[in-house]
Amino acid sequence: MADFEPRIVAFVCNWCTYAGADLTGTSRIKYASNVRIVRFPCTGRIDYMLLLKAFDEGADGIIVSGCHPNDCHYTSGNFHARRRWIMFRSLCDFLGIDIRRIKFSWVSAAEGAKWADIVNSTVSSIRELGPYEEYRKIVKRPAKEVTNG
Amino acid sequence: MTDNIYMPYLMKVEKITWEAPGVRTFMLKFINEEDQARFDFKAGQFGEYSVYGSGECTFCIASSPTRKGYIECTFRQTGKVTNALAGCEEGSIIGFRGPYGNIFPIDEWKGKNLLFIAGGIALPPMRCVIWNTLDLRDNFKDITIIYGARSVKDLVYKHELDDWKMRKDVRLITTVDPGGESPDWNGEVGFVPTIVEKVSPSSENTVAIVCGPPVMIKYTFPVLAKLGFTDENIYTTLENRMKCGFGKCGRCNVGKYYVCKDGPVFTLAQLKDLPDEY
Amino acid sequence: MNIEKRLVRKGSLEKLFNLLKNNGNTIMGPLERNGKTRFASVNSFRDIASGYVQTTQSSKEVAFPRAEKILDYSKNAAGMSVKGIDPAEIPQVVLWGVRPCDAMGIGELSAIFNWDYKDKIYNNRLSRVTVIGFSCEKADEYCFCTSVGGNPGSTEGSDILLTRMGGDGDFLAEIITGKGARIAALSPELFEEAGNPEKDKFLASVPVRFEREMISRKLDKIFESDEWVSQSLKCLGCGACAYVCPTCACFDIQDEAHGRSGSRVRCWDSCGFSMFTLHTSGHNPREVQSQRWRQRIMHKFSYMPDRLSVYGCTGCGRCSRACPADMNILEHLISIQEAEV
Amino acid sequence: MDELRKKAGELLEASAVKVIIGYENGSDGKTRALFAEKPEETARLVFDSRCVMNLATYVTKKEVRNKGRIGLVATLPVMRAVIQLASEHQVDDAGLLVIGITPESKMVEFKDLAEVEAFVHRYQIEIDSKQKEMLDKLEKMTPSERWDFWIRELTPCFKCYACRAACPMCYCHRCTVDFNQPQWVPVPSHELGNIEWHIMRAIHLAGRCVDCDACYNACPLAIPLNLLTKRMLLDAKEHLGGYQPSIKADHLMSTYKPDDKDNFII
Repeated sequence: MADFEPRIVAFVCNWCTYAGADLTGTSRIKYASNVRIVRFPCTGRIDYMLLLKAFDEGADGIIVSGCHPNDCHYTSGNFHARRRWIMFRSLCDFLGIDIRRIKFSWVSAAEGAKWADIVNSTVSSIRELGPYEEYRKIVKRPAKEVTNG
Repeated sequence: MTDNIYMPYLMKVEKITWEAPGVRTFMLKFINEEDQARFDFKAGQFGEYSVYGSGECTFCIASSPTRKGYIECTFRQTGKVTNALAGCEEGSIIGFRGPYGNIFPIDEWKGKNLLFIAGGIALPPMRCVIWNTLDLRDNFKDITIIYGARSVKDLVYKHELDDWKMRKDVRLITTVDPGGESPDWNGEVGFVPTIVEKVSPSSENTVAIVCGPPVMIKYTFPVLAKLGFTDENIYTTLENRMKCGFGKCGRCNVGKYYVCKDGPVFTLAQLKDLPDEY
Repeated sequence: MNIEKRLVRKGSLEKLFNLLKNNGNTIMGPLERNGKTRFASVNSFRDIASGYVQTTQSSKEVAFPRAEKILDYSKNAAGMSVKGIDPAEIPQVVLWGVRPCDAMGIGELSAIFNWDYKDKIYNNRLSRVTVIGFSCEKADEYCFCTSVGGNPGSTEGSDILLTRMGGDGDFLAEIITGKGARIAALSPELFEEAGNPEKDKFLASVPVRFEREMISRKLDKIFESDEWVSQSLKCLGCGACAYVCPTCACFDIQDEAHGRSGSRVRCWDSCGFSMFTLHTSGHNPREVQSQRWRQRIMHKFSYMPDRLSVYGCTGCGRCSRACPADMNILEHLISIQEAEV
Repeated sequence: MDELRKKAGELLEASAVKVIIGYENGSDGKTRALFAEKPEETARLVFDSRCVMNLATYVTKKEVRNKGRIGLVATLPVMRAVIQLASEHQVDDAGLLVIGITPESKMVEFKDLAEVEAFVHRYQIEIDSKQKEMLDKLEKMTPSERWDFWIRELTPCFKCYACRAACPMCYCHRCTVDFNQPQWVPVPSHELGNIEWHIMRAIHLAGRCVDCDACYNACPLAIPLNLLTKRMLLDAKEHLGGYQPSIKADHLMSTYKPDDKDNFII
């Protein structure tokens, strides 16, 4: 597993976490380069299907992050998002999807250091978990045979 | 891999022409020269065009079989695949399989007058047969084309319309829906059925070929009947949803017919024999 | 060829199974889960379900899988590479435990895939299938094979047909085709002299409920009838009937992309779905469920006989058993036969 | 039962409704939906423990609605579904009259949907003990075991969408899986397509499911897909305070509380 580099997709809101990640860079804080950031207007826009699509396309881990409660640029987007996360995460767990691979966080525009911590800790925990083979297996399984085998 | 009918020919997008808002014409050339040499089609036939990763969609071959070495298709950007096609550039590679379906019986039309009536994006299926007959011009008597669109900008093949206008051996009448005219528009203004009535072409020794949106077709048929056209002398094409193109997938089944095998070209007489499920 | 009759001892069945298995065949047989049976690859003879009147799913998947790859593509610097399926990858399959109505269904399915263009992918699969049918010892109220040209002991479509002679008895083996003969030749000692047992007395009794030619003639006249609406009001518009049907062949073609490569997949579809005929423009030739229900019946009992000279129904009754709204096709066919025009 | 037939007959006679949707005897000892448009047809109405189909699924169907005002024979789960539909503006008093059947199998008349709502609110949505046992059993498994369980259960699914068709809450003219721009869920019924479809279905029913088991009863392959919605139901209860279908209340998933509790956001 030593040469395994986790692929992490981060779904973040534009106003807090994206700005926070920007600050991480401008503050010259070094952090793992395994993360691909996808910027959204608000966590309220981060559809749960996008998270599944990230796994479909080969992500080993996912970070979802936005403004702290009461800090949403649109007042309540993150509150709505939180409800959905609660339900979605529990459903994933119930299906046996490895929820250790999905990290949810609040990172404000001022928390450049926290962002670096989250990415680093996510990368190291995913590194320990290894590639998400279980999910990849159902994606890659060819549809060529009678599929009811 | 010729024995896998689902396997498309690889085609290169040679040239893209913008016809109208959202409407493009692709000139396609075979990547493999042997495919090119073997390929043959007739006016009225269609094919399945595919963007790998997005899927396939069905439209007619819009170029004439008399023009060798390439095929053309014209499509409006609406669904998943046409949007993906719209993302192609000159040089892109797409898939094509075909030709499928029946043909316009132009051999039977020899010595007759031809009346083409088209609306909007339905000119492309007709363009194929128009050019085919124009390229064999001596075989036919008068050729009249009545073409209408919602507005001036929605008219497709604008350059060819100009060509046809200049030709002495073709009578072209273009029209736009009321309100769709531009200040310098010098064609007709009015819905296609109205204009057909106004132009009042003779039905004597004439076949009419009508393609257009359902509502246009619906109102044009009675006008033609009034002008004395018999159901056997009116042709149209059906545009049912299709997947396979060769009579298996069941999607274009209308009554006992499969539009992909028994069509897309139907006479009005045949159409009247079909349940109203198209 | 003439049908050859042999006797297979009940104890020999497992030997025959193992023999076929060890001969490199994939054996597809009925497996049970949650009280429902479907054909899937069987590893051990003991796993095979028994006691069913008819399996929940038909065996059509063996030649017409619900999702099958028709090509692979990948985009690369040089352009595009597209690869078709390699017939060598298709396994040799023995279809075990098929009822005569399903075996007959193979012929009807083949008629669809072979009228006009002969579908190579389908035929490639089918040519690698050997069908070991089992006659029906029992039937239920949904069964109507005898009304559509079949019967509980029909040999049509099977390569070998086994008929159990009495409750726990041995089997009469009818060796029907060359494929069947090749199986019998693998182990001649398992196929003993049978004499001439009276097969019919071991078969289920399935009364004839209607005459399909009459349905077909009636359908020509009742296209516009209100009957379709009243029959289909309770239809929910799902695809259960089509997906369990041994002869329904409608399909969709879908691309599945992962990055720069992917595949094109042929997968089941159903005329019962509202999306089936929907145009991109929003126009839908069959807009409401009654039209789609009519299409299902017309296709099987009017269009197919007209076009392909076969009917699209084997009387297996699966669609009625599977229907969540209890649309009973037999009842509806009888009421069509009796409809006034 | 006689009372039910009589009432239904009177409603049709008086043209208070144009069609009565109830149950009649069907094939093989089952019951099925009856659409009675003439008073004499109400003699075919039956009601007993076999009547488990959720008839509320029909009230949003175009061809049924075209008949005119509907009289719906409704057990408790059906009434819940009706109230949820009313809160989503799919049915109203002008289009629907409910003829209730209490959990004790007594007929109960309602003047309007508000009365139905009041009746519905007398009962909590409870997951039955056998299903609860199954949920607990799954809960105790490791995630990997659960994954294997679901892959095994969902593999047979051929996506006939009977679960969707039978669900009164799945009334969308065009379901998300039927859209292809973007194509969220793969169309073929392979493992990925199946699991994503069932996740999507469950999530879309979060806070709306009335736990009637129509999806499970409809499944021709008896896949225990109702366990997913049951899990959502328990989650709603545990984390978000639970819900009752209510005509005017905010929906669980379209509202929030600033102090919603979670234990996983860092």
